[in-house]
Amino acid sequence: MAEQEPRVGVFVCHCGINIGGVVNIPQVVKYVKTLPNVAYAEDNIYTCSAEGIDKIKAAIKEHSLNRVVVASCTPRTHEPLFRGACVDAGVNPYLFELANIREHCSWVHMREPEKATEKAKDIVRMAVARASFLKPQEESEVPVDPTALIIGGGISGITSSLCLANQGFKVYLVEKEPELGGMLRKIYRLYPTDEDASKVLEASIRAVRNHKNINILTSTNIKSVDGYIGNFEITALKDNGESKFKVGTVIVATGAVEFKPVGMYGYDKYDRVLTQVDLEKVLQSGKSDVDKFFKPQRVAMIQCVGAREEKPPRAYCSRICCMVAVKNAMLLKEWYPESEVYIIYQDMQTYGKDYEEHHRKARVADIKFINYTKENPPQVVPLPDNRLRVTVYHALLGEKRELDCDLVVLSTPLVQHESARELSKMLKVPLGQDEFFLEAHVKLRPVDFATDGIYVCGTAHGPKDIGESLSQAYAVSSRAASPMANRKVRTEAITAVVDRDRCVGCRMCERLCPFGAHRIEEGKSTVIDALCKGCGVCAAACLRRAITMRHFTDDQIMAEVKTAFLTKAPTQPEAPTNVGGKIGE
Amino acid sequence: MPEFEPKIVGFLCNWCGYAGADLAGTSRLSYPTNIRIIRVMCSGRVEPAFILNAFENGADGVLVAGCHPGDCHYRSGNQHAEKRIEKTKRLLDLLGIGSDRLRLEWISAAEGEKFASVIKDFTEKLRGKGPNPLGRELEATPVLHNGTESIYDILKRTKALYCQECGKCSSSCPITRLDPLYSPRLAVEKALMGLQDAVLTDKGLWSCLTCYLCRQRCPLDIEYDELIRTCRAKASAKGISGNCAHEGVLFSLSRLMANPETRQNRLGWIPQEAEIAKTGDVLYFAGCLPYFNVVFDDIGVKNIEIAQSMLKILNVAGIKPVLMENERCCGHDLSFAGDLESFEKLAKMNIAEIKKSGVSTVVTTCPECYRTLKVDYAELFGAKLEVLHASEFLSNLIGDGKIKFNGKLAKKVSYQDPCRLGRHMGVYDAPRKVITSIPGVELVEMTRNREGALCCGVSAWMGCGRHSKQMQIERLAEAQATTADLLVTACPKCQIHFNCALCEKLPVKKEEVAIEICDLSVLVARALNLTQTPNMVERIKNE
Amino acid sequence: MTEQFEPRILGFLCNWCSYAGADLAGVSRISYPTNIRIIRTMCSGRVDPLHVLEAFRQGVDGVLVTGCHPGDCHYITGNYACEKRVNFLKDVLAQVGIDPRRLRLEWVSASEGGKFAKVVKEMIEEVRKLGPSPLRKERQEETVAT
Amino acid sequence: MNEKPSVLIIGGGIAGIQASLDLAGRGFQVYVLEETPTIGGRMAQLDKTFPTMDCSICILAPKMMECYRHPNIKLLTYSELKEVKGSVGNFQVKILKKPRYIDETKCTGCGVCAEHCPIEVPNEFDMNLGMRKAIYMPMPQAVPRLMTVDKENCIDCKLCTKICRAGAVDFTQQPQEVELNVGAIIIATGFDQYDPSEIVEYGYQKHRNVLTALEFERWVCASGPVGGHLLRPADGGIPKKIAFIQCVGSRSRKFGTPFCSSVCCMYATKEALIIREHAPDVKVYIFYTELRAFGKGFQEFVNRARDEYGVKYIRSRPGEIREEPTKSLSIWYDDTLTREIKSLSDVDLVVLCPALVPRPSNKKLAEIMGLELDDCGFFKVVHPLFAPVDTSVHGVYVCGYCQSPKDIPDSVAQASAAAARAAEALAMVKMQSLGGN
Repeated sequence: MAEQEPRVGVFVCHCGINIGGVVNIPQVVKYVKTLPNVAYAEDNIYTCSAEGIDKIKAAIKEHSLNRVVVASCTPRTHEPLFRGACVDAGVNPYLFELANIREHCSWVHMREPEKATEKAKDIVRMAVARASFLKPQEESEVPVDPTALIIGGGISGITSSLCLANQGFKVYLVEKEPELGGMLRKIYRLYPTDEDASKVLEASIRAVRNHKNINILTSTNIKSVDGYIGNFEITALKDNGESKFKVGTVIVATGAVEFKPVGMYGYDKYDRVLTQVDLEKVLQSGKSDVDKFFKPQRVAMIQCVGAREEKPPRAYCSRICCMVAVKNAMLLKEWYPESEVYIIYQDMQTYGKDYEEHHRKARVADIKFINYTKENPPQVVPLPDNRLRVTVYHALLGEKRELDCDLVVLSTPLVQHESARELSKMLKVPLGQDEFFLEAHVKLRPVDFATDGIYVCGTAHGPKDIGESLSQAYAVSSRAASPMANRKVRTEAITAVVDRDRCVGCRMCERLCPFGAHRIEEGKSTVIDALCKGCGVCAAACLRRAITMRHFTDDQIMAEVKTAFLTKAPTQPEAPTNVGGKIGE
Repeated sequence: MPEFEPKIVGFLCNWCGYAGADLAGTSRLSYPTNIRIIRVMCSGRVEPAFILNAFENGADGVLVAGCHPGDCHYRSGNQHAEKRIEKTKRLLDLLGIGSDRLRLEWISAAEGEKFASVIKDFTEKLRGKGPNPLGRELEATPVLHNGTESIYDILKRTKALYCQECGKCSSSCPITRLDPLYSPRLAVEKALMGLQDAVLTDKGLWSCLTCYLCRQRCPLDIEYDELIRTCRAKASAKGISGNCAHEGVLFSLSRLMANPETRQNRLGWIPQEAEIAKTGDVLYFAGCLPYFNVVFDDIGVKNIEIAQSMLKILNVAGIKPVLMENERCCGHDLSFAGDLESFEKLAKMNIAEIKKSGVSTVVTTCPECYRTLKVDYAELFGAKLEVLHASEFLSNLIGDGKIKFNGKLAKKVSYQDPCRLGRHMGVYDAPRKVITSIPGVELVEMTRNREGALCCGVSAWMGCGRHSKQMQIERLAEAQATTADLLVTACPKCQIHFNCALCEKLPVKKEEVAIEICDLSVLVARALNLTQTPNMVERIKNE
Repeated sequence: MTEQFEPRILGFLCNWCSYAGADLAGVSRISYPTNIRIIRTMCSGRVDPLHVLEAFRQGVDGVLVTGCHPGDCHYITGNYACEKRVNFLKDVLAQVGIDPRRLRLEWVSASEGGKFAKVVKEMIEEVRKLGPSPLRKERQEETVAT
Repeated sequence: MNEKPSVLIIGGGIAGIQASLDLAGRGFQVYVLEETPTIGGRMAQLDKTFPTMDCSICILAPKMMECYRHPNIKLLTYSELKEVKGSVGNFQVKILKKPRYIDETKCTGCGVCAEHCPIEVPNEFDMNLGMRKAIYMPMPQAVPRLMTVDKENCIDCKLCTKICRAGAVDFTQQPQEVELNVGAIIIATGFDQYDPSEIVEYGYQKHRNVLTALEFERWVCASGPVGGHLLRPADGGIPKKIAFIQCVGSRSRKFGTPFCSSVCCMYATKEALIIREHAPDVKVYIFYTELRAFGKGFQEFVNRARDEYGVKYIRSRPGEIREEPTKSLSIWYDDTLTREIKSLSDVDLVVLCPALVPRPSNKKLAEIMGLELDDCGFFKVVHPLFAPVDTSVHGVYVCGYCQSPKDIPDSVAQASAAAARAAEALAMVKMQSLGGN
């Protein structure tokens, strides 16, 4: 665009007495008028009032201003309001600057009016200097393909497929196994509702199969993922046959697997030592078959086997095992009322309402709970009659108990698939210490990745029960739907720009950027505006000074640096800083 | 029918009485065969409990023979014997067995003759009197599962299955704090692990005060007191029992009262001037005060004053209460000591009597009677009785202006919440209302009061020991620290136990603990100038 | 020095935590000396060594860089990058004969208005002790010269 | 309905905020109903959040602002729900907007009026530990940035009217009824804190050095009543020993509630860390019944607290807290793992972690909308596993703590889930209407 001389309009606000009561506003205005590039200056009681806004608009027209500085309060709350005024008067919003002389001046220097006034002058001068270097910015847009790829055909994947498909989005549901259903296929009954897992599963599988918007790819693996939000190119692999398709968003619902406690409590030595999932399989075969196998007299379930360990990856609590144990214990008790069922635990993780209630029911059903500590885990040794002797120190009772059991069940944690690491590289999204997928923000972005357009749900994100997995499955459906419903994403105006002549493709920026916004193409860095969040870490890091940050350019910041402390008002505008060479070069 | 042959149990001292009996033998002096002889080294060894036991087990008479005054091989044993026999005679009269069925004789080693004649004479007298009315047991059909309930069912019924093993009970229990070997939590957990024997043989089973503090605080409201009561029944069914205080005299008395044949003379305490009625609306259930009065007079507790004060107050309020000629022990202590069978008998007979009297309200001065009549009788035998504790009844009377205090009682007073009245029954305000309504009286609370009050250290006459004493001293010190002149309690047993502690050798300075203990109704009677009790504090000081 | 030397402190504040913290100091009327001037950057990770050095070249007596607490960064890791740079800068400053204590990095969250004020006070006092920046005189002459 | 689909969200806490941003972000018209003068809810009161120790307001405030600025979101703060009619795709809603006695178009939130207001009352936002004026803004980061006149405590001195240069104070304001037409409704009313004073043995409100967890959050928060200095409430002394007690009124069948609040073990751990960061020499004890660290990174967090910060975890629910003459406290407990009966004395501050309970006002909401509450007062869902956010009324969804105990991440996820279900339902309604003609 044609560079026109900056004509800065300055509006100094009294904010009632909040500023005016401390800072000598007229003096500031008088001073401001002496500054270079200032074409107009005035003061208002409340610049943010409807009246104040109108005066700004009027002044822009009247004095053909192309930069606006308001000296009042913090930009964090008021910038949008004043930018609005500029836009209405035909000035690009990024040509507006706020000088914060309230929060950072009048309110904190109430007892020193003179000094505060001096400081206010400096603050406004800095703003004016910066304003002179401001450039108009546009928030560009990237088109989004209203199609989602869902990796993993477990109950989470199935649920979010349905939710998205029902909203009219196309869905590719990719499952590496020949059958949909994932972990739920391995489970007999569900807690706390005591339903038959297979029945529930059938229903939802039928629903996805019959949905016109859902394209199911079983026995299929993802080979590669290229592109970025709105424009991913997927290559899928089905028995050596490749298929390629485009999607706008990617949802990771790959689930988790049960940890196999090899070498623990004789798991791989004695056939009467099972994991909970093994037990589920046994139970699935029905009571009559189990009777043929044996009628348990005494059963011991050991919690936290291979979980809550000293060191990662399995330092975590697997969240669901306690309820699984309670559920299966009660089932066994129901089938074999005469049997004794023990749950040997560290802390019963029966949180919330239903689970606590179930825990209580289990105790009433005479399931026996024995507390052990990490320092003093139970021992399992075989007996001649192929039963097993479980020796455990009941920490709360302070005595050793010996239980001769004909079945020992180990509650082991859910762990990440081996294949996950590969997928995380493919998608450029991180895994945590626990090897589960790591979300953008533990608190407020539980199902997003830092990289836009990619989401995670269910046990791929960490152990959780069905209800929690489905909450997340629906959650990702909402998160992914936004860009797809809009058919586009707005990109930040404040983004990095790479000067390809200076860039040597050292990949420093690519390494630093947590959002994957820098991609190296033909040995040079390119910024994907759709992904850049505008923090400027790369710009500050670039040794060739090839990266500039829009709206926070070196010129703009330097202008502030130089004008922060001046004993007398400068007569010339600040010259652009030469940022050609690197320090020490 | 054949002539009645009385059964006589003879306790003979080794040096005189027994030797005398031998001499009778060597001199071939014949006497009736009715006596069975038990040798003791000294007549001083013979306890009231032995004698009561003999009668419980069907003896028609008991003979105690010792050395002549001054001749005692152990100097003064026979003097103690005399005192005890005296006491026991009074109890026998109350029970309606009759003091003449008990005989104390001085028989020296030289008095074979005398021995023989005493036997003859006693046998004849007893033959004349006829058999001990309480001799024969009557069969009752018990509704209470006396030890038949399974541990699991007990745990279920008392909600102990909900236990979260959180330890709130054990960190509250006053006994556990003194004796970590006992802990409500561990008791429950053993039971949960199905360790039946461990539970029933555990000494701790008998240390519990059933003071309800653990239950009060238990987040799951586990009925620990009930759990203990049932387990004790189960244990005693297995022949296990704890050690009972006072050699079980009080249990014997209760068991004897459980006999339908019993015809007591328990109303002797009623003052001449007092007015009582045969029928009416209000029944005053005095409980075992007349017996306590005998058993504990040696520690200077005049328990009967409680009853007398109450009666006078009622009269002042224009009420002529009904008193039951043959009122029986409510059974509270037996039930908490594991003898549910006798408890059931007592309960049924009391219920019948009360129903018969046709009263609309029953008033008790004892919180244990109160709980038992109001809760247990209702829950276990479906007897819906309108029962009020004295504190409630009095505060109503005061509220209705039926009792007016003229004149002040300038006393600083602290109040001991009895476990049964407070935590068991939730009565905290009534007694306080009564106290504060007395002109001049200032109520100062101890740090642990109401729900958190500390028990007096013994309940159901079980296992009074070191820890009980410690608790009593601790509590008395707490009371003394309030600078109160009086420690008022609404339970005769608190009064007994605190006084008992004060009578023994104190581990601390007297002035730190020596506070006068006074029952609520006695306090009210005093405020109405109806009575005057000797001041405990004085008594101790000049000991 | 006869009259009290008033240090000039330049502050780089990240938009999300520290700038908000400074705002809170204002809202809560927690006063601190006027010696500081504030430059807002989106992230402490934007602060370029060059900016800091330029500030010293301009004759400021101290530079304060503040960002979100570790783990709080709005841009996930910007503050870590910043921390590295500040450490590197301290070495550089030492080499060019500027006391590294004139450069200070602090984590100030949006709820720590009090802390912000405290940090500013401390910094001013510390720099006051250190006396004027050695580059200050030259700079003033420069300005006079132009 | 050919204009853009709209959703009413009841509750302006983090769950409500998340749901509204999700829906507004995809072009829905969203109304956020909040009964207090500001959105932000409970999370705004927290000092930090576990397990990342994020400063709570730092990460929340931008989202609050985003809500406020979003062209598709209308905030109805200081308002209550009066009536709901109709069905999915077309609910008619009546809302009562309580008078702020402030002209929202004029007020700049500068707060000068509050400085001059003569009336001081306890500030609910600070759990009544701090004070506010009768004309006030609940917190510095309040959204919207508007003053509110608390008429109950106002003495009509009209000083604010005189002082306000913007002329924003308006005592003539009346309650006004707002009528909306929305396609779906999302409920996110969050939780209240159980009042543990009935658990007498812990002496809450009797012993001054006993606080509840939420009180403690405000007490140590840098923007709280004592500027984030760690002090003894009784005398402002410097604490050396602080203890937390878990399950106060939760997992209980007598006082409080039968359920587990799910978050206490973790926030206690977090608060313990906050203390150690404030004052590394303070000894911190956490009395727990069962240590529930089941969330992502929680167990690791607890390990860090125990091993690196030396927080002492004791498996016990103490029997009683006694106050010493010095106002220090002693805690009687049974260390269930060693079976020792002990008392921890000279404790300067005890923080009770009370049950977090669904809001009593849920009852009224349920009546208005014909929804079911469970025995504890949580909103019932159709199926806890397979319809975790669907209520019995089609088109009405529930998320956050008011559905069942949960922490912030689970609430946020569930909020997005509710948003998705609402969008899904409205999409299907639309398809049907299209299919119709």
